[in-house]
Amino acid sequence: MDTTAPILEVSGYSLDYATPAGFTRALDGVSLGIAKGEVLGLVGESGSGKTSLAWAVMRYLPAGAKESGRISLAGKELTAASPAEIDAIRGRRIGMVFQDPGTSLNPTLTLGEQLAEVLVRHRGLSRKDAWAEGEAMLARVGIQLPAAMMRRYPHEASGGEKQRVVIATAFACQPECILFDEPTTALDVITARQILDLFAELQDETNVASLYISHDLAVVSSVCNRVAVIHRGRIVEQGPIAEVFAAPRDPYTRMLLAAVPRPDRRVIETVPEPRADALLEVDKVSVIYGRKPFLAALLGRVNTQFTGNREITLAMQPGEILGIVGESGSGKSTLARALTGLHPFEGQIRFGGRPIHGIADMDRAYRRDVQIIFQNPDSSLNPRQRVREILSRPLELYGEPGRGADKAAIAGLLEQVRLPADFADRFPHQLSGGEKQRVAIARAFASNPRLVICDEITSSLDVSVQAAVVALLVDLQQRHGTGYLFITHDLNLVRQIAHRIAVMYRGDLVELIDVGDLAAGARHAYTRSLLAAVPAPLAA
Amino acid sequence: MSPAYVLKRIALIGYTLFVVSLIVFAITQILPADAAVMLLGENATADALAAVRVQLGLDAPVWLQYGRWLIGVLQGDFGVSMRTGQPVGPVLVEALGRSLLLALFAILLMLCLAVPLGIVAAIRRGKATDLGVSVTSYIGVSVPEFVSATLLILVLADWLQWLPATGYVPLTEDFARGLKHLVLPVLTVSIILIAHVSRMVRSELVDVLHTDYIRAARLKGLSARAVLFKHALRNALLPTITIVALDVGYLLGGVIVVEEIFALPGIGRQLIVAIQSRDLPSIQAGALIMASTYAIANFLADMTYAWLDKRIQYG
Amino acid sequence: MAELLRRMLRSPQGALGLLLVGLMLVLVIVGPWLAPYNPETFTPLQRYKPPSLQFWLGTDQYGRDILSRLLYGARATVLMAIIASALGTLAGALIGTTSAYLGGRSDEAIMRTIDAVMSIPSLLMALLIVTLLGKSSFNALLAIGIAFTPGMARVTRSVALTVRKQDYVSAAIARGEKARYIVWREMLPNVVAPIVVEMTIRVAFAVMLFATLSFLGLGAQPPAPEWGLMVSESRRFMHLSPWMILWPSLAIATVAIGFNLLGDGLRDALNPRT
Amino acid sequence: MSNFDRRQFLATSAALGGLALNPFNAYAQAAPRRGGVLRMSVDQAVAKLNPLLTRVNPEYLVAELLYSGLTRLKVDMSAEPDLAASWSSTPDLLEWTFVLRRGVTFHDGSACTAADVVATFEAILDAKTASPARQNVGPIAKVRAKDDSTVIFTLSAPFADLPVTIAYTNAKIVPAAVIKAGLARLDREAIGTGPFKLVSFEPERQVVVARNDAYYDRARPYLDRIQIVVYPDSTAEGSALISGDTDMISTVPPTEFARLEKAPGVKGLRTPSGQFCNVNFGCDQKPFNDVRVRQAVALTIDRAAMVEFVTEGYGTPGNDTPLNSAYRYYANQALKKPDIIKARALLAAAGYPNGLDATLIASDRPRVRTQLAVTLREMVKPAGIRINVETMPHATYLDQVWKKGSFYVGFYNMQATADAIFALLYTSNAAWNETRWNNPAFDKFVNEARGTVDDAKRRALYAEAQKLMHAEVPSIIPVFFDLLAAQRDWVQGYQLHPRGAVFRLDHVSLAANAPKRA
Repeated sequence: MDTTAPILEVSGYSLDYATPAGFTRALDGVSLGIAKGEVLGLVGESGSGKTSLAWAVMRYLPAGAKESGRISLAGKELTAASPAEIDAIRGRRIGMVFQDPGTSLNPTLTLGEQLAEVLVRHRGLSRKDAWAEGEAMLARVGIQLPAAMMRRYPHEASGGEKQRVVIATAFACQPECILFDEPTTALDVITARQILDLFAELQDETNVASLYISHDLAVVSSVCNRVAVIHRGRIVEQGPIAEVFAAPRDPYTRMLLAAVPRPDRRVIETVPEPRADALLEVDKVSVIYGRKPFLAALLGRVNTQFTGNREITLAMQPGEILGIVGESGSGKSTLARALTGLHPFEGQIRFGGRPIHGIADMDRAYRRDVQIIFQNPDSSLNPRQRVREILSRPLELYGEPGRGADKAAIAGLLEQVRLPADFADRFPHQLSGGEKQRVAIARAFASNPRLVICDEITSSLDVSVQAAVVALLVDLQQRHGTGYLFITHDLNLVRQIAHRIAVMYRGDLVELIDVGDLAAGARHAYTRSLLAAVPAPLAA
Repeated sequence: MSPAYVLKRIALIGYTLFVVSLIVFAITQILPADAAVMLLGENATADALAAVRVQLGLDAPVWLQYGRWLIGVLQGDFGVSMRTGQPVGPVLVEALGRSLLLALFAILLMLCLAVPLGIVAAIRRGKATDLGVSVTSYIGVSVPEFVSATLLILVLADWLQWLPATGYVPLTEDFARGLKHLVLPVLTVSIILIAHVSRMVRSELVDVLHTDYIRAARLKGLSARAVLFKHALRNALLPTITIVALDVGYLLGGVIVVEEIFALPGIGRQLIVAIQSRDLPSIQAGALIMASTYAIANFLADMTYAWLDKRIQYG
Repeated sequence: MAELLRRMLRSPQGALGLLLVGLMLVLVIVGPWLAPYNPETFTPLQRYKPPSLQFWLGTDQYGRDILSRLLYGARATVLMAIIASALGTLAGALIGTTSAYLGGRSDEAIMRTIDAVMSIPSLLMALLIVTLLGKSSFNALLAIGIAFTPGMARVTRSVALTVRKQDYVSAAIARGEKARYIVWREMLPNVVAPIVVEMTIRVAFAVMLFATLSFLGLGAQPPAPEWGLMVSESRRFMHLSPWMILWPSLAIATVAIGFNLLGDGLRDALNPRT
Repeated sequence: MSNFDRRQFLATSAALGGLALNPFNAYAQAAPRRGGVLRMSVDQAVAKLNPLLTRVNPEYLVAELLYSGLTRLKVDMSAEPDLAASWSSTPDLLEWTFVLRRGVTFHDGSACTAADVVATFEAILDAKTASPARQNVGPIAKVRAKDDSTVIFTLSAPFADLPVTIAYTNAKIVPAAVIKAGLARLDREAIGTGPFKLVSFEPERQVVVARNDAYYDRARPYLDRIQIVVYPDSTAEGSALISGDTDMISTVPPTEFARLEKAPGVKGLRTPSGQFCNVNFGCDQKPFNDVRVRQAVALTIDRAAMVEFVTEGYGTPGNDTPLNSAYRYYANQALKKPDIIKARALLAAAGYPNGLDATLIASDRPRVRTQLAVTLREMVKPAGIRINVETMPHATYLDQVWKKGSFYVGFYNMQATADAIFALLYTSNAAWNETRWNNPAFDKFVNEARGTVDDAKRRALYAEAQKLMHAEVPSIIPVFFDLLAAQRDWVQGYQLHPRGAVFRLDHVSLAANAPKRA
């Protein structure tokens, strides 16, 4: 890899945002450089300032931002550049690919329009030529029928297609440098993989200098040459991937690396002893969304129904952790909702032997024994209730009477999830994401359930926090012998924690497999493509 | 937008009018005034009254009266005014025409002023211009029509003598005079609209300017004007369509007052007179016509919206 | 609450709105005690007086002190408007939440009907109701309340629906909570805020509606010191003494502005995005 | 006109018949200019076109333009010939003979003969027609045509005022054919003998009439057209006149008058009149069945102040009788002065030592009713009478309160004769017996008077009647209104008629400087 003068060079750059409370430091003495054809991974957790750096490079800073240091593009000092110059540089010499193609594309303009306009603006093409060029670009980024795609509106394209269009736009003017801001985070595993491959291709082909921002060390390790780890606005460590990941010098880096889920590092040793009487048996459970056809017809609607789950059948032993993986819309959460009586279902559930044919059959005992934890604690904790009330409810309902008021009991619950007792008086918005999720967990365990359904409970958390929460879950499982239905899209994570894995695809349960056998090679095609898509776990 | 959707919306209009007709008829049934007395006046003798009641079918049970009335309405026959003895339908339709003319001018004026104001306020957000616009709009929405109308008359008609105070002249009769007579009413009704809509446009645009795709457009190096006019406005103005339609309801309300003050013989004035003189058929027909106007306005708005907004699949 | 207040005071609208509305409420409470004269006594020799030291805002056609009438009228006007809006809000909230809770076809039916009712302009609705009930401030109050109901029902429903979708409600259901608890403890607290905002803004509208009804002779009746009535009465004396119409008009506008500002201020304060 | 006997009376009327050709005109001036379009504004819609059913002044105005009566009222409230060229009566005043003009035709070209007159009066007297004229044209028992041009009225009681009462606003002659076919036809079109023909009729907006070239008077009318435009808002109406948009305002509220007078090129018109507001007591219901209570209320009123408050000074104090100086047989009595002590005493005597509460109902049109009510409310306070004013729409008022209520405000135009107003409101058999006072003595005076020709005797009888009302207060009549109107100075020959319901626009002409209108 040639190490000529870097295309993008940031040196001693600091940035402060103006807030009502005064200035807060976002970036602190950041220095890095990216050479032609090089991919620098910028790794950090939320709030670390990685995106701020991107905005700084793009010269897209809020009014009242205070900065010092230098940012130069091929020797051109950007911090000093005039607005006109910046306009000429943006999109022409520096491209950017955004996190969520769903929101970064204008819903009322055709994809072609949004691609062509850049060409018109920066390469002075006529609309007609721009359009033709655009089609070529789309073909290049691997879109079948580019002509048709040009004419589509964002809502008519899939997430992957949209992201391809965004990438095409970024590369459209052959910029010297492109910033990628978590370009695959909003996508499904397999789509993400394809985007990453596309990225790699284009990268080799154009030799552009890329800054690849991500929280996912696995991804970074797979696409970048060098990595910079950013923490609280500071670059704590920087160097070639191999070196940094193999022998991290900074404690934070070490912590991060340790936190990354790795299938080879099982966090759960116990194996549930196979017993005759299963804890939970799901028998041909189907969930149908949408209104009844006849009314739909009445209202002149085409049949709006679709199937969320199609005849799912599986069984769980007491104390077992059953992982459920699948991309969004595969029906993971639907199953969870059916099992907790949040959505009517067809078929039969047997819990501890007791048959349950519908929500009506979910009696107090069942409610007590089956608890659910949701993905996003911000919405699963009532913002207008204090932690105390949130935790006291299950106690009221399922503990012996009057325990809801019992301070000690609540303190106990908090202690169980390693939160200080005085959190009882706080409101959710006074807690961090991880703390909120812990409260949610505490609430779930308040009724000593036998089965807890974890619906993507770590996906909104940072790696380090996720690790801690997982550890906590495992610990609780040891203590109470609770069974988990662990729903996630993170294959690595689930391979770490689950005993068996159920793979779902478009509402079907395509495969139910023992974790051990997974490495040996899955049988179902989809499972295999899923496994293939997951970025290779970090080398130890 | 599928034809099924259109049909559904039309069906809804039907339902709307049905409900309205029920409400209106119910209200007029309980009004504290004897229709027959209204018709004959204070000198009517008992037997005369009785005769009229039979003639009007007021002796029949209410539901039957409703049925008859509804059938009549469906055939375009709104009955005969109890004040003038004239058939209600044609009179009101003509009146509606005048009101719609007023409303049309008001909406045009509103669009010409409100949208630019809103845009300026939004892009100059927090600056003096923004403040100015929002202050004026706050005042605008907070002054009842009858007050603004009075002040306008006082200043423009009495002191400056630029415009005729009130009165209505059909454009067909004398175009120039007709227009002059329309200025003050149009101004009065549009004030609140302008104020309201400009605020809406502003806040919508401000929201849009905060979206990712606008940021993306900026970071693609597009010129500020391209970002504003090509990317932002389109999305900001879409919701305004619906708002304008909803304002039509308010407009119709305002029209009542304005027509009363400016002696503009539109539907609103007809209604006031009808209400004051307990002219039941006119009240019923008037209210029904107003409601349908509103319903249709919203229908059209929805259609336009569905047509313009590519995102929503109307099926 | 204190937090909310702080946020309100941060935005100019919020601050000004609070100030104006606060002032109005003070007048509503202590107005009558501040009034220098009896708002009803005629003074034959003091008619149509312009503002002076004796009569700060001048006198009206019967030689009544306008300031005193405004002060007494604050109650008739502001309080009425607030109560009317509250009434409409309450009824609307009830219908809205019920509709949202029932969901499905009953929800559809209710909402279609609400839409239908909404297609009658609120002023017309109020007019009809007042003519039906007979004209008086109280009936005007009822009328406005009723006229507001459908709109509020719509708002409440949409808010309730979004709340209904929140996971903490799902959690409560999964926990096997009773419907009562879910509606009252989990949903309501979160529904209230946006509805309060809507209501505040409606108060401004109510003040104007009241004035308009009185202007059309269907609201408060003489000799009540209701502001709208004062305006409509003084229109006829506009040329004898402009003051008579100026003051009550100003008062109405001020209240309306106050509540509009307060409403927007509240909205911003309650909205995390800003 | 003291010592007035019948011979003289007949002579006068005959003479008047002759006079009719050169118009009665206030400012004797050169021959009025012909042509032009007059735009006159009125404050209420012209809802009813049928002359037999008209009820409000704008409607009377239109009816008067389109139709003729047998006689019409001059500004001095005496009768002048209209369709009738002359008239006479038998000594006992029981039979009246009217001789019609010849060659008068209706707007549809058909001749207007005695048959039409008879048919019209029969229609008027028919209860089913429900014409206000029924109770106001006098005690007519029978109408018959002696020949094509002679109509004979047979009365049920001696009646001296027939030529005047027969000029009643609703007593307009319509074609017999139309009556036969059904009067409904007159709701939309006008077939009269009046000086103008109907061009267009839009109740809420305007009525346009054009000169009737076949009018019996070759000289009049002078105007080509008259546009009667409706202005519901008086302020706006005033502004329209000032801006020259209109030429005349039929009725100006006191509050506008001062401003209009000041305006350049505008002339304010004012005439004292018998138009009044009365506060009616239900003399058959508690508490007002007790005369002392009624007197007490009457004693609280400062009538001079009332004139100020209610009429802005454009009026005269009333004395609780419907007659004032504008009436021929007005009997001057000491004006009642406020006397709170006495009032309280009377109340106490009547059994209300600590005053009483009453609800005073006032309809919202015209506004002055409410004004009066509110003013009264303040004036009675010191006497411990607590009035709660309740206003309601006119329609509701007519339906629920009028002639039934126990305490409400009425409003009346001046009538042509003392008898007319008494018989309209206060006799036991009054058309609109608002007070149910039903005082035999009063009835006797009035009935006797109407059959008396001797002016002095008659005057005496009416004086008695007025004394009685003054004492017993069946209704309080605190103020009489001056009639107010306004016109541009290019309008000539218009004289404000105290009757309020009579306009005589056929005498009006436009000066050369009047704006040309289409």
